[in-house]
Amino acid sequence: MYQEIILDHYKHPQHRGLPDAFDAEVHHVNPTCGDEVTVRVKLADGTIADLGWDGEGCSISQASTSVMSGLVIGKQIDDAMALQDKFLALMQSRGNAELSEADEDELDDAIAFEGVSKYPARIKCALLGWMAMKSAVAEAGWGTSADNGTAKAGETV
Amino acid sequence: MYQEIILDHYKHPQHRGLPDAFDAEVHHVNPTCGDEVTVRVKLADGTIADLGWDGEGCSISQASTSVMSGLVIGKQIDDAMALQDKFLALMQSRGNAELSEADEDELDDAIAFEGVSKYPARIKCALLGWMAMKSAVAEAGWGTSADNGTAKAGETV
Amino acid sequence: MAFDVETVRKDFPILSREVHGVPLVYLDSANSAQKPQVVIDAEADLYANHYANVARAVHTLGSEVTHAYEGARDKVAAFLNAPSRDEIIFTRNITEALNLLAYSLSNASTTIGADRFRIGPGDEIVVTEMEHHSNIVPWQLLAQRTGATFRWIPIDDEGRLVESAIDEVINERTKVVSFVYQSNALGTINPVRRIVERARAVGAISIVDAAQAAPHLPLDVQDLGADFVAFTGHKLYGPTGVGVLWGRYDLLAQLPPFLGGGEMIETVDMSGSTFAAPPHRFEAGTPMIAQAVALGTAVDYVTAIGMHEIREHEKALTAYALDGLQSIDGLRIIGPATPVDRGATISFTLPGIHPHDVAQLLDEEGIAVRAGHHCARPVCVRYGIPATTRASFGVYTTTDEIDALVRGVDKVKEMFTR
Amino acid sequence: MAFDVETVRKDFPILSREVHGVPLVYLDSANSAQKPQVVIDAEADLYANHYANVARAVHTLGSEVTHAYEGARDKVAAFLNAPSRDEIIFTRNITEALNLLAYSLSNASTTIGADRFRIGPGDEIVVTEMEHHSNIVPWQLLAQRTGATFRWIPIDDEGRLVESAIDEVINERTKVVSFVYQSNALGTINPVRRIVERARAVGAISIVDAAQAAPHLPLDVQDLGADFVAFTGHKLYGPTGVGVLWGRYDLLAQLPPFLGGGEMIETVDMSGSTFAAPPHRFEAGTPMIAQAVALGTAVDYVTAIGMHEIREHEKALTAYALDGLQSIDGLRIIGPATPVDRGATISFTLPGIHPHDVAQLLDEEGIAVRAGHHCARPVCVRYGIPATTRASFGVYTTTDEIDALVRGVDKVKEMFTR
Ligand SMILES: Cc1ncc(COP(=O)(O)O)c(C=O)c1O
Ligand SMILES: Cc1ncc(COP(=O)(O)O)c(C=O)c1O
Repeated sequence: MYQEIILDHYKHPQHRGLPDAFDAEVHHVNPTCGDEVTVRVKLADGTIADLGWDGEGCSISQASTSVMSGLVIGKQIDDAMALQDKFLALMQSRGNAELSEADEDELDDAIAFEGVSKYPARIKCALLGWMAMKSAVAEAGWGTSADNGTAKAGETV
Repeated sequence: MYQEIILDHYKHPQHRGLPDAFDAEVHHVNPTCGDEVTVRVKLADGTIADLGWDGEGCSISQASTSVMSGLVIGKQIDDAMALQDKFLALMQSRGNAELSEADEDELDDAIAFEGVSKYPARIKCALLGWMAMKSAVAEAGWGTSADNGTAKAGETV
Repeated sequence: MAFDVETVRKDFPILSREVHGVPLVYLDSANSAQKPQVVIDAEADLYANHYANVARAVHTLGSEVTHAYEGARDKVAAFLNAPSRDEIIFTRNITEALNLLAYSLSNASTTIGADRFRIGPGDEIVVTEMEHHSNIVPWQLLAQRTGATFRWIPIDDEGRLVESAIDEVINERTKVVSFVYQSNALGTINPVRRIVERARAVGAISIVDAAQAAPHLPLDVQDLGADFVAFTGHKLYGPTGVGVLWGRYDLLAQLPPFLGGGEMIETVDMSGSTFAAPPHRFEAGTPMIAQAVALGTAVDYVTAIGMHEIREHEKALTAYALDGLQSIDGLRIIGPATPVDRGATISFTLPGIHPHDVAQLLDEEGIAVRAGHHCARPVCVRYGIPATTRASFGVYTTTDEIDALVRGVDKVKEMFTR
Repeated sequence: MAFDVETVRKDFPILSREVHGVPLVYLDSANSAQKPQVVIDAEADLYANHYANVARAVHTLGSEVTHAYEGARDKVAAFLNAPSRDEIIFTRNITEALNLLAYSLSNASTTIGADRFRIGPGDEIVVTEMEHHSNIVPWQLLAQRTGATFRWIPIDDEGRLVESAIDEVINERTKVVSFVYQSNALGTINPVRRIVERARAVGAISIVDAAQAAPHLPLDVQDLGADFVAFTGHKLYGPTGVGVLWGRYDLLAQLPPFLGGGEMIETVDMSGSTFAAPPHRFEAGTPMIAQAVALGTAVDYVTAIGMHEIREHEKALTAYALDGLQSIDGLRIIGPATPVDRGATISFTLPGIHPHDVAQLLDEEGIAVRAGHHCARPVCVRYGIPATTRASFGVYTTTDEIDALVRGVDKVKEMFTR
């Protein structure tokens, strides 16, 4: 599972750093392993106009956040949320995801995390940045505020 | 285990009835099955001069009380207590008592209860009358009053 | 699948045993059920091939065992038709499940934000007169801890709840109603929906003791409508050491924790701790891993046979046994004497013969029944008897075995009257 | 018997497993130990040949299973050198054992005659900074229920209790002192007698968490002198779902009950109930029968090898592993760095590499270690680290496996620095 992609993103994280202009900032912690991530987002015209992050933790959480940023910046918010759902489903697949080719294309580097889904203790690591992104978008005023992005699914794998 | 002896004592109990002259009366109940026995004793010259009882319950508890009365009436108290100890040991033997011939002679009809010792739930039934006798003797002022004859051993088989 | 009891019996290794030189006739399933080989193998296989601790590990064995354990939760959720797997809490047995609720409720008194569960003087806790001790004592102790009043719905001569008392005993002061679905002492099947509705109408929490229902009746928690439903694994052909508490998620989410320790926390600090979401909040420490997994296998086993098929099989046995036993002169059924709204558990007495003697003499014939108050002493008190003899049936019980029982009881009578 | 690790390994079926195509190297025994075949067979044999419910039954199977269950109690009593078998209480795990005490103590507030156990505002409950969550949270919750103050003995840089703090933190206000014998996070072995004596001197109850001691050190409750000692079965090569609480009989006899239900009662009446003598008072409901029996087998198993032999074997492994690991540049041992007064559990960190990554990469080599805070988060907080990687050894661990670990850690370092 430690594919080059993950180690590569870990060593060379994308969009790391907190932009000065932002609509919302959230800070998420995975209490079981101490992984932390802070995410700032800026929304514009129904898209995620900008996103930057800072964090600390294992290669999975940091690399996953890096991959996520690359994928969602510039996307329509609805599309980003749909992608988040896909990634969540991938993480809950216990290593048996059945992905269409379109899914694979869309998930891109995030496919590298499929193997993580076999390790219950690490699914939360992989989801950390994605959940923070979802929360930040909600915080910034998108969609129903009821969906506050707590890592419900990750909590109960 | 339902030897003739037990059924016989059950159908024709000995010393059943409560004598008017007595030094102590005790009432013991086995809460798990509702067996009850009341025992009255009269002591004289270091012996159990008289003992009578009344009771209700299964054949084991009633027959055992009947056998007990026949054995202890007229005995030196010390000897009766020693016999009580032997019977207790027999009941804790889980069907593997190693009795000397002298023991067998002394226990007499009480030997019939050896098979009961294999059935944890019934050991208390077999001990009920004996424990009541021991209590009654203590109540009547014999020996240390600390030993109040609660069925400790029977409680924890 | 057509139900065939002889095929079923082959799944249970112990049924080929002899007792006192005669084949075992096991009629004590309400006390604890025997185990099919698949359940025995499930535990053994886990230990021999996939064992580690759950949840915490990041290695392969830890992943395998966690999926097995959480997979069992999925199976139980499906078995109960629970809306969510997160509503399934593994406990040691149903006794612990009921105590968990009783303690979480009293913990509400000292937990911030748990006001809706607080119980105190003036409040009432309701059970019925036919409860198992495990559904009496936890509530008596809760009443003692909180100053609330402990009350109960009485039973009538036939072993049914006194219908007219339900609405009186459950009233505006009632905070908790905990009652048995099928009585282990009487066989009575209670009107669950009727009682749950009354509890809901007065704003009380409703709890169903399904220990004797789970092995015998199709269970659907959404259909029952109660707030909590619990059962115990060893009576459902599962291993000892595991039970289940199901609860509505919105209630579980607000309920204060019971046991504190590993796995039930969110974060621990010497200055204070926060707690995980359900179900983990209520599963402190290393769980009964292998036992939960094997309970999942037991659930698969009965589901494959079909709970409706089991119910029909046992209904027929019950009618047959009631007929057979009532043909014995003087024998008195304690509980409903007809097969209506009753399960495959039959208590009876014989005049002048103590149930202990009946059971022990039946044992000499290889027949295992239970004698005593069946941990429901108030039932015996109600009928003025010290104990009953109880025969109870399961998926593997045959009419031949019931014939053996009837013959055996006849013989006991003879010995005592000779 | 001469100790031979290769002979021992043959007893554990899982050790012949492969993971990712390489032989399993299981170095996570402090999390949960693997099971020898005899333990697996003990449960299976009980179910296949002698199963029924305990205590209540008067039939042959009931008698056989009750003797097996109570026989396990005798074995555990002998294992701990307990003065009486009635001092052995079977619980689900050590977490439940510690919660049992915490709840029985708060129940003393509403139980007549239990004054000596009452705890309230102004009283203090003491643990240490190196406790497992299971020995922290129950006491935090007890403090919350009673208004007492929760305190702890701090640890120093080497992972040992601050000796000078012991007499200050344990003082006349202290009612309970509960502490770990061997730390699961640090490997530290604490001075049990020293702390017990201080607790006794101030009139506090002393409780020893022997979860990590029972599998590794000869345990003698009379020698330790504490009031209560608890351990958990699954770490002692026994099944999941069973633990043990030992307590001095005179204390158990006065302690109010915890869980209410079947088997723990003397008599139940709707108007109130009375309770059985220990140990049954504390064993509500159908116990983990097969698991207790198999724990008895596990106790036989380690006793036959010899707890002293196990201790010597593991001491040698620990010295070997400390040397090997410390040869890795930058590796930091969290806990005592020398083999003195420490057990076969070694936590460490590597600069710039998260323990989760270390553990996962080791898993690729078939090596199972644990990464995280090991349910002792305050220890990580104390050393300012998010987590550690932990290797822990057992009766079946070899020096070859430790070599594999050291090689594996080296490789991980390389991958991350490349
Ligand atoms: C020192 C210590 N105490 C308590 C526990 C809790 O054990 P269990 O989860 O079996 O209750 C553990 C193990 O996890 C431990 O290492
Ligand atoms: C109706 C009922 N409730 C509760 C229990 C208690 O079950 P357990 O002992 O498994 O906790 C039983 C069985 O003994 C029962 O029949």
